[in-house]
Amino acid sequence: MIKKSIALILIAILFVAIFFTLANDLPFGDNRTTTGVSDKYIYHGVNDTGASNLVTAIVVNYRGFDTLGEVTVLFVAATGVGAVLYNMGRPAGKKRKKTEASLIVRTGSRILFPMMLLFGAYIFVHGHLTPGGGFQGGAVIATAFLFKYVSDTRYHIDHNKFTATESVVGMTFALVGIMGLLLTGYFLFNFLPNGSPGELLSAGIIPIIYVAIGIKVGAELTGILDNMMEVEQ
Amino acid sequence: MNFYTVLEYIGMFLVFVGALFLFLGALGIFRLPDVYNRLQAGTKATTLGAFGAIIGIGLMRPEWLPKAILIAVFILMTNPISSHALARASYRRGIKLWDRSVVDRYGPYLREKEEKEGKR
Amino acid sequence: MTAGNVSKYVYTAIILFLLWIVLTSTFFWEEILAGLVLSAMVAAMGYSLFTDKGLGNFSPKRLAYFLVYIPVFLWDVIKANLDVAYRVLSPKMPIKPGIVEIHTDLKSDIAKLGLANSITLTPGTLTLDIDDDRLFIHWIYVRTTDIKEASEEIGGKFERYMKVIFE
Amino acid sequence: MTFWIVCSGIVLVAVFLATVRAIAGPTVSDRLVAVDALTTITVALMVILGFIYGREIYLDVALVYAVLAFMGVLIVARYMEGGL
Repeated sequence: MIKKSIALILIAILFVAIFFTLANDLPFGDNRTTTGVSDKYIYHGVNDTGASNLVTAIVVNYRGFDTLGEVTVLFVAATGVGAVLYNMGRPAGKKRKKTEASLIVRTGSRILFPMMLLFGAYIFVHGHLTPGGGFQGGAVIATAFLFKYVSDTRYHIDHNKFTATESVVGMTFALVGIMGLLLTGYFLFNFLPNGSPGELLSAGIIPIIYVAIGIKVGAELTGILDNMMEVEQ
Repeated sequence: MNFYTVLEYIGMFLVFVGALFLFLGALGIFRLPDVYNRLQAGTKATTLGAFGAIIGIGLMRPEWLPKAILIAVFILMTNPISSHALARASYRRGIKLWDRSVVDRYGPYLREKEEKEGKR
Repeated sequence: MTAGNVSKYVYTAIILFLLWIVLTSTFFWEEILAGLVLSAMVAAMGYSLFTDKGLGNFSPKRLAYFLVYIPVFLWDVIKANLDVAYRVLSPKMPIKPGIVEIHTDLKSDIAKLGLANSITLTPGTLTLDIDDDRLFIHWIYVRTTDIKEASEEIGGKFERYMKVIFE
Repeated sequence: MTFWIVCSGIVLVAVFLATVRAIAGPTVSDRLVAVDALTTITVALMVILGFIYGREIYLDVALVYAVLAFMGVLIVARYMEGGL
C-alpha cells in the first residue's frame, strides 16, 4: 500500500515537472519543429509539386521511390500471408459450422457495397487535395470487400482477376517512373505540368500514382482478407 | 435579419437538440437494465442526435450541406444494421433478457429451429 | 420479378454518379468526368446485387411515395426519441420489455431491410431477427403479444409505404 | 462561443456516461453497445470540430470514420455469434 502511494506521488511529481518544463520551453502553438529541411518542404512544396496536400506531395513526389518500396512491402506481406495460410485448415472433426448472417446484414451489404467502393475511390482520386490518399482509399475499398465477407459466409473473390488488376496497376506505377527516367533523366520525376493547386487535374503525376496505389492496396488487402477468411469445404 | 442568419439560428438549434439527444442516449445506455433496452436507447437517441448535429452544421455552412446530408444519411442507414446485428449476436451468445421482461418469443423459435436442423 | 441487367446497371450507375456529385459538391468538368468514369466502373462491380428493380425504381408513383415517406419517417424518429427521453429521464423507468413476433407480407429483401430499419428507429422497438415473413421485435413496453395486433401496431404503417416503394 | 462550450459540455457528459458503461460492462455486448454509441458521438463531434476550425476536410474524415466504425462494430458482432 505504502509502496503504491509512493509510486503514485512520484508519478504525479514527474508529471508536474514534465508539464511545467514543456509549458515554459515550448510556447503553445509555436512551430519550433519547422527548422532546416522541413522549411523547404513547407514553403516550396505547393509550388514545386502543385499538390495542396503536403503529405501527399512528400509521399508521392519527393519520396516517390520510397512509396514504390512500401507498396512492394505490402505485396510481399500479402504473398507471405497467402503462403502461410494456404494449407492451414482446422483439424478434421473440429470444424464448426459458421452462423449465417441475417437477411438484414446481407441486404445491407448489397446496397452499401458499391457506395463504400465509391468512397474509397473518392479518397484516392482526391489524394493530392484532401487528407488521405492511396493507402487510405485502398483500405476503405478492402473494408467494402470485408463487408461482403462478413455478410456471406460463402463469399469469395476471383483470385485471377484480382492478381491481374494488381499486376496491371503495379506496372503502371513502375511505367510512370520509367517514363520520368526517359523524359527527364530521373526515376519517377514529375514530367506532367503542375496545373493550379486545388483542382482535380493538378500536381502532375501524383493523381496517376495515387490511383494506382489505391487500387493496388485495395486488391492486396482484399487478398489477405480472402486468405484469412477462406471457408473450408 | 437576412436568410443566412435565420439558417444559422436554425442550425444552432439543431446542434443543441442533437447534443441533448446524444446525452440522452448515453444516459439510457448508462441507466437501462439489460443489453437490449440499452440498444434501444443507444440506437435511436444517438442516431437522431448525430443526425441533428450534422444537419445543423450543414445549415450553418450551406456549402457543406450536401456532404453533411450524406454523412447523416449514411449514419441513418448503418446504425440500425449494426445494432440489429449486435442484438442478434447477443441473444445467440446466450445473454439473458432482463428478469422482469414479460414475453420472449425468440427463444422458443431458436430452439425449434435447432431441433429441426439437428434432425436433418 | 426482376429487371434486366442493362436496366440494373444504368440505375446503379446513375445513383452512384449522384452520390459522387454530392460527395464532391462541385461542378468542375474534371470532377464530373472522373465521377462518370468511376461510377461506371464501380457499378460494373456491384450492379447485380444493388437493386432488384433497376430503372423501375424511378417510376413517378414510387418517387412520390418515397418523398411522402421521408417526413412521415422523420416524424416517427423524433417521436421515438421523445419516447426514449421520457423513459430514461423518469425516475421510475416505466419499461415492460419483451420480445414479440410479427408477420409481414413483404417479399423482396430490400423492402424487408427498409421495414426492419424503420422499425428499429421508431418508438420502443428493435428488430432482433428476421426469418422469411417472421420478424422478432424487442419491444420496450409490450402492449400486446398477439401476432396480428402487434404486426399492425409496429410495422403496419411502414409496410404500406415499403410495399409501394420497393416492390 | 458560449454556445459551443455548452454543447460540448453536454456531449462530454454523454461521452463520460458511455465510457462508464463501456468499462463497467458487465457483458461484452454492453461494452459494445457503449462503443457503438461512442463512435456515433465521435462522428458528430468531428463535424462540429470541422465547423469550429473552418476546415471542410474534416467532413471527409468523419465520413471515412463512419464507414470504418460501422464495420468494426459489425465484425465484433458477427464474431460473437460465430460467423467469421
